[in-house]
Amino acid sequence: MKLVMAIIKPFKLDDVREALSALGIAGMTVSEVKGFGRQKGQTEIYRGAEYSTNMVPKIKIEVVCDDDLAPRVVEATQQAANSGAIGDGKIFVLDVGQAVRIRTGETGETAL
Amino acid sequence: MKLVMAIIKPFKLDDVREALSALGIAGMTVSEVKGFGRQKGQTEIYRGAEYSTNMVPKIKIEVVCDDDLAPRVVEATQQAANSGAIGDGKIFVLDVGQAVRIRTGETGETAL
Amino acid sequence: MKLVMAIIKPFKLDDVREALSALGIAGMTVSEVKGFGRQKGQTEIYRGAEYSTNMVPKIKIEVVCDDDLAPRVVEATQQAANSGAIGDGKIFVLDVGQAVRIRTGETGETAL
Amino acid sequence: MTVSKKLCGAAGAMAASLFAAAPAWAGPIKAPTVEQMAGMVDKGDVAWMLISAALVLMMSIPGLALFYGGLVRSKNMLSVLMQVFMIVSVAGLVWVSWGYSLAFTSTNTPFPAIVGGLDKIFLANVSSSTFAATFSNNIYLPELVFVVFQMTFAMITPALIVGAFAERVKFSALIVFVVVWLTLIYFPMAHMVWYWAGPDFLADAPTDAGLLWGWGALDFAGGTVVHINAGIAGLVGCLIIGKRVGYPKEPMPPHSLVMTMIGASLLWVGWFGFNAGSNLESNAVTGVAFINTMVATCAAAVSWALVEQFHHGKPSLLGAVTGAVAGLVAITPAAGLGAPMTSIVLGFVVSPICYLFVASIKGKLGYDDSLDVFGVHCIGGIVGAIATGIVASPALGGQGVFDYTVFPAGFDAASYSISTQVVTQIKAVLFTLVFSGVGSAIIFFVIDKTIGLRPSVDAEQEGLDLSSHGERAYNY
Amino acid sequence: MTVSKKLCGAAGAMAASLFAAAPAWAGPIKAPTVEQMAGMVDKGDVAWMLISAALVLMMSIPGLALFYGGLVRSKNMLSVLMQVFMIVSVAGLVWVSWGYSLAFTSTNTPFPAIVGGLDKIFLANVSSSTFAATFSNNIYLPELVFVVFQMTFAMITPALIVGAFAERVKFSALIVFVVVWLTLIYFPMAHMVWYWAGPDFLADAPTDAGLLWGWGALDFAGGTVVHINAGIAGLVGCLIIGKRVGYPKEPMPPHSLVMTMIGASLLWVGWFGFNAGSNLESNAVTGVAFINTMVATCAAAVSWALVEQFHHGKPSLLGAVTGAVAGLVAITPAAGLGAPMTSIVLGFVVSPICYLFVASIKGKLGYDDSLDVFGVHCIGGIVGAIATGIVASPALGGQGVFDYTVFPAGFDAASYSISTQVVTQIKAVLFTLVFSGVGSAIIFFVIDKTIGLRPSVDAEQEGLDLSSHGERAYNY
Amino acid sequence: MTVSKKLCGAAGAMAASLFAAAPAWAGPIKAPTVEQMAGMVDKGDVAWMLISAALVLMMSIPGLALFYGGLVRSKNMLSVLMQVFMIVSVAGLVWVSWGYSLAFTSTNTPFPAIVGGLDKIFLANVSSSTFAATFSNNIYLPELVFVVFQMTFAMITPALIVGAFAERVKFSALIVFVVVWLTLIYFPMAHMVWYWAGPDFLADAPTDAGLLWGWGALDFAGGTVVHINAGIAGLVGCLIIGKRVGYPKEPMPPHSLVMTMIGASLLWVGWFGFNAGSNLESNAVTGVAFINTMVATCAAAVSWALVEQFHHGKPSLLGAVTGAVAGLVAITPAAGLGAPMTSIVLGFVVSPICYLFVASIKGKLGYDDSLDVFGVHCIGGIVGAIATGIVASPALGGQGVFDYTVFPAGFDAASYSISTQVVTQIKAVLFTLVFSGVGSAIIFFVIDKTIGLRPSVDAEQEGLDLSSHGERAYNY
Ligand SMILES: Nc1ncnc2c1ncn2[C@@H]1O[C@H](COP(=O)(O)OP(=O)(O)O)[C@@H](O)[C@H]1O
Ligand SMILES: Nc1ncnc2c1ncn2[C@@H]1O[C@H](COP(=O)(O)OP(=O)(O)O)[C@@H](O)[C@H]1O
Ligand SMILES: Nc1ncnc2c1ncn2[C@@H]1O[C@H](COP(=O)(O)OP(=O)(O)O)[C@@H](O)[C@H]1O
Repeated sequence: MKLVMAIIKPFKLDDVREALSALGIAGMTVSEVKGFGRQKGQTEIYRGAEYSTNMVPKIKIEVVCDDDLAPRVVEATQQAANSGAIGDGKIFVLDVGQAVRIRTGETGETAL
Repeated sequence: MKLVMAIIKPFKLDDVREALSALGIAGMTVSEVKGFGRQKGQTEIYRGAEYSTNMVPKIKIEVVCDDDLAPRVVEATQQAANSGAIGDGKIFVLDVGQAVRIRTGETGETAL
Repeated sequence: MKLVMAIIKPFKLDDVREALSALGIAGMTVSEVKGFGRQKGQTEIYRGAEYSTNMVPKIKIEVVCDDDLAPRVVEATQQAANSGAIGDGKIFVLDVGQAVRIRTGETGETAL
Repeated sequence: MTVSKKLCGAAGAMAASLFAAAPAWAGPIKAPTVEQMAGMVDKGDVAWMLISAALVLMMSIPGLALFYGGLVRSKNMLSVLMQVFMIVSVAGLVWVSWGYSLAFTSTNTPFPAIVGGLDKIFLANVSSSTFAATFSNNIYLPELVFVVFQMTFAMITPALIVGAFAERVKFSALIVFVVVWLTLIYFPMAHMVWYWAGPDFLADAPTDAGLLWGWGALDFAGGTVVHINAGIAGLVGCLIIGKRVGYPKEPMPPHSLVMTMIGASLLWVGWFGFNAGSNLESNAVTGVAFINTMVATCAAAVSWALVEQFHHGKPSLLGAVTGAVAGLVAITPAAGLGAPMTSIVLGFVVSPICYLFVASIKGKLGYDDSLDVFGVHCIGGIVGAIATGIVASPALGGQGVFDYTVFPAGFDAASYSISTQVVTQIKAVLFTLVFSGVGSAIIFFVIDKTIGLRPSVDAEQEGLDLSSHGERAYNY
Repeated sequence: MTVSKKLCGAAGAMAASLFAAAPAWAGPIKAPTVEQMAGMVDKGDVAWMLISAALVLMMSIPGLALFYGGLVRSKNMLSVLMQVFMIVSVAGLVWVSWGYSLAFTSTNTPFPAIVGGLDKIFLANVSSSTFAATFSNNIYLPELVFVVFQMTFAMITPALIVGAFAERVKFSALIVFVVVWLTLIYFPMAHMVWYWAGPDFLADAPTDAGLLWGWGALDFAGGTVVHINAGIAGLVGCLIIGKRVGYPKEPMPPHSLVMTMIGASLLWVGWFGFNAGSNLESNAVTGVAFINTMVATCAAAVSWALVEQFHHGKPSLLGAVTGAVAGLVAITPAAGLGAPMTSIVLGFVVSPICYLFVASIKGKLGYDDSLDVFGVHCIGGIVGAIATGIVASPALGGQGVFDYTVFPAGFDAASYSISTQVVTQIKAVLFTLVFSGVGSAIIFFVIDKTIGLRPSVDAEQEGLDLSSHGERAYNY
Repeated sequence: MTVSKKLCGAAGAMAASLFAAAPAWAGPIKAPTVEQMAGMVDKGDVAWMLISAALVLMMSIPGLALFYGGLVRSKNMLSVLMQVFMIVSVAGLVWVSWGYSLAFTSTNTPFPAIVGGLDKIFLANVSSSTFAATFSNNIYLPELVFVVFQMTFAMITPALIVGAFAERVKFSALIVFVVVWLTLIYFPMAHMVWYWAGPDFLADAPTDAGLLWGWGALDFAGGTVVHINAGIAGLVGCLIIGKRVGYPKEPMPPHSLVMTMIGASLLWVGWFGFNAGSNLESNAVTGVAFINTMVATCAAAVSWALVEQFHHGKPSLLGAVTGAVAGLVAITPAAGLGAPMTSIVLGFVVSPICYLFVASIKGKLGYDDSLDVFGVHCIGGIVGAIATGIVASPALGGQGVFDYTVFPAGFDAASYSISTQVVTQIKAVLFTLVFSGVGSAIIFFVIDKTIGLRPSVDAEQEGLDLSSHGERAYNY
């Protein structure tokens, strides 16, 4: 199994979710993160004190799927999250050794 | 070493922490996430506009442990987090190549 | 490629970021987490009810880099995040199978 | 503020007793001199009017700002707060510069029934030694007290508008709009509805009054001037500016209903200054306006919650506070004119009507009135304005109207006709809708074509807090 | 509100001078007609009472709502805000419908010392031309002003109760409870403690007063009627409803002490309307009530912080604001009767006693009074009620009591006995505890067995915001 | 509060009419007895002063607490709220214990021009039957009303200071500082600026006044005593305590500008109690102070936003609210003395000057005045104090000054000289800077060397909420 971890722009979450559902992905886990990268954040100024952070709000999506589906998950995510602008984000794929559904104790791909 | 990543219901956090402590796990990292899955969230209605999100607040636990302990960590987590209801969550296990304790620079299992 | 995941003290974030930039790391993803470990949190008391949590606010940094850079990323992080006190945190290294830049679709190390 | 004839028996009785206790004059004085007016000021009235002005300011900041701000997404929170805060500030300056003169004088103007002249521009001829009339013969307020009380109305009215196109307006364009709109729409409306010569002077100058005042339209505290006026301007604005990027597909839930609830509560508390303060005195009629405001709001909050309970099984806090605001809006024109029990009926009626607009008609017509300025303020204002014609009737326990064309003004219960009055009220509503609707549309259109009303899509998507103001609301 | 005899020298002096300035009558008039009362209204009093009513509303919303809301978990935030907001709205409607009549009439009722009749149901016979007595001879308020001021007390009292079983009550059942409880418990209590014929009428009708008023129990602003009453009802409720799921094992820290601090501050500010407003006039005694409220609160806040400092080394904000509220509760019955220095002592004493209940006894007895309604309001109210018997003593600088059985009412310093008064106070406290405790228990029990008081465990665990109201407090 | 001579035509006119309506005396009475004073109290004044006191309390809590709290990092939020809340509480107790006596008596003291004696310690000789003078002949307030109004000023002034060294002060040391500072700095300053014998007594005792009052320094509502005084103490404190760990390298953005905006709004609303309340009566001059406060604030908010627009292209909410506060500070000494149009000029001028200090000079000099107490309150106060000498001039529409050395006090337009007055104002400013600056430095120094002013670096880094108070502001 694979863990597909994508860092995307917040307003793309809905599009990605729909794209993944279309692939038959039944679940995913989402968190709010901050990204540093090429895309620079707005300069904030408080009473004249400037903070030029390069910290931008992003959404991290984690999806575990079986190995076959992984490339299509990556592709679908890449297309749905793409706005063509800097800061669109990244997708990383990691290996997952085991998966368990807590409710039933099922393991492996049936747990997803 | 293994990274055991569990997505659980928020009110189960205490139970899981106790179960893992009982196994001798000395540390873990916890974050607030949102889950999409079979469990559907409540429908929210604001001035007549309905939002049927299937986004549910969850807790993500990350524990790194040595390979031998991993199965017992998975098992203990599965039991402690189980409420028998849809949405109890998942456990994923990943391989960890290296671990370092920042304070001392120790590496490997002694770093945990 | 490797995913270097570091759990550090919040006020060390700036130092770590600078250290990694110095290595040529162009991006990273940061999230707010809570840590359980040796370091105990302050006892909170509300109207006489004590909560001795051992939950401490931490920052999780995730950096994906190519395999060669990984040891230097770990080292730089360990040094920058070190305050010598309990609770300084951990660094874990995981294997990454694939990386994609969403904007361009580039894959592998050029995607970083 | 008010109307061709007004008030009730209690006011009469009270005035009588006041004269009794004031041996300096024998009976009411027709057209008193300024020196005489100085002796016709009651410190209790001054205290009440000043605290009322402070309460109405509190309605805008932080009240309205939070009520609106809680409903937007967190990335636009500061932009809403900033818009309200700066509109208040700019409107205050415009008011003393030319607003008060345009609204509350009738000399040296070509159309004295439509708009005032410039005799009091920059508060010329207004000082601590000049006085403003109340609704009672021989009772006066220091004029600056009246100026500042009225100022707070000119502050909140344009601030109400911004809810209609929150999350997508260019800040500089908005401020320009506000200055122009106050000048061309609000000041004339205020003049037409509220300007009159005063009870000691009207008998001798029966035509010295604003147009709608002359029609006999009843508007105790500003249903037309404030709520219908702002509500229709908001609708026009949101149509011209267009929908938010992502609307209605993307979910845009309120980012903090806690702030919205604080805002609604402070609106309720402050509204007593607005409604009961509009009596300009601290007497029994003030008490009437106060209790009517209270119970109409209670009824409307309960009513909205009940509608939600029936419609989808759960009463919501947002519903309850929205209902409360609808009730406050509806009772505004009727506050000092109805009775508590008819005010409750009014409160119960207004919520389902506003709910229909907010939860159904808006969706069907597809306009994006972000915070329901039209659905709550305009519709609620219309319901209230028309109902005022009914609840003011002495036959229903209402306060009826005073006849100011005689001196001293007298209570005139016999002549009250609900149907005649309702027709007058409808006329006033239609006039306001057309005057403000068309006028506002022109102003929005011109600004859109010149400065531009809307920020770029990127700026909107990033959030106005960062893109327009370089700040972030929360850094937890 | 008040008591068989009341007030102080200053009131006398002031009254005298008022008569001097009012040439319309020669001396005080016994049993004035309504027409005469109309001339006995002071605009300063009206202004003060109206703003006091607004302040007491602000205590409830947003004050109390935030004070409580900040202390629950974020998933239940809106449920608390909604409960308070809707209780306020419903209580307002119930008050004008039958509450005022049950509390403040004594005609056509079988038990005139216990509860009023229905002569003023739906505000029949109440209008802008009727008047309510104050505590001074020949000084009156427009009756609707009195009605709305008292209304705000009927709004906040049931809202206080919800803190005891926050996070675990069914919304619909709560609203039913509030309507029944107001009718069967609050209105009779208010009648028994506050109803009397008024200073110009009592000499001729010496028994026309509520039961506890007749005993001579002192309660300046509502220690028994509001705080002990709500506090004991809360305790009974939390016992019948049971503990929160997970209590006390699961940690349930306050989700936003910032909101709690805002709430406590607005309670403090608003409480001046509650306590000083309860004098019904704007005179020197009002000033006494005001400053006593201020300094007792200061002392209690400091005192609670010191207790925490000694007990575990760190004074907390939650402690300081809880102390402030305890001080406000304790000074309530004594506000216009004590002196600043004795009020400070009262403030210093009340905090450690409440702390004991909140931080120790509650844990030992194991009941889950979520927000310490019993520990702060009931216990603080009892301390205040008993202490009132002491601090009111002229020997300690207190204001003593007026003898209203003579006309005009006179100051009666000689007859004051601390021990007698304290016994009377204890009698009143015990009466309230039993009357309200037993009555509330019956009401809770019946509702629990019929509608059911508690939501399902799942709904509770998900949080009442989503499960009962379909909303989420925060979407950052 | 005020000044060697004061007020305007309107006051005269109003006083005259009051006498007319009060047949108990023929003309003004020189040095009335206490019994006579009892007849010289107006209920409208009492109502106004009590609500003003409540408003000033609201400025501190929650106003100032939120304004400051929103600007710190969330880990220090509660510490700021706690500091303000406890300073308010402690100052209230100190005020009635010895503060009022030191500030507002002049008997039994070796330096009657510098500080009062102990004749009213623990409010001895103050009761509901004693009275305090206003600025009008033969108009009095119940003394306790005056005591509690002034108390709220003694509460907010030390609370202002904490912003200068927020996020890094030891709580216990701060409380000790406040008690000592009030005693040695604030009470003498209040005495020197505000104490005088009163209009009915001054003609016979022309030297019975505080030092600066004697100089003829004008300070309507506390520019010197409150703002310059607190501002310079803050600067001295932040220099002695040193910079925050990490300053200026680590970014320390405000954690919730929403709270800051709520705080600023409540400061604005409450400031009417501060400024217009300082007139001690509810008359036309009160209206002047009220409207001047309103428009100066509007102007300063707009002005700051414009400066930001020009300086870096984006007007910020934080800028607008900071400007508003600067405007409120600047108009404070001039509130009842200037005219609306000159107040607007003052508002426009003060913001750029404060901006310069806050956004540029602070950074260059490198001191860490966390929340800009010096840049806004001290600088704004100085601008206002000096400008008062200009705007008070009758030639510019100002209210001029009253001559209280004659009886009854008379208006004295002819003798007003802007240059003389400005020199006097500068003298008063310099005196305050030196007196408070040096005195505060000594107090800070001694406390630092004994108790220690600063928590450990670890405690600071963890955040004062947890390390000093054992609490966490937010648990979402
Ligand atoms: N090496 C990396 N490791 C982890 N996350 C990264 C890395 N590089 C970028 N990211 C994440 O991806 C986001 C987008 O990257 P950025 O360089 O801004 O634009 P782009 O995706 O167009 O190259 C960043 O905000 C960060 O969250
Ligand atoms: N494929 C997946 N990848 C990552 N997270 C998942 C996946 N499927 C489910 N989850 C997480 O597990 C949670 C529970 O899943 P759900 O389908 O609701 O119930 P159950 O665990 O009973 O099957 C989800 O809310 C989500 O956070
Ligand atoms: N086994 C583990 N798995 C995951 N995270 C861990 C583990 N042990 C510790 N951590 C994280 O590292 C942080 C620091 O650990 P702690 O034991 O407090 O101190 P130290 O790093 O000095 O050993 C913890 O707060 C937790 O977030």
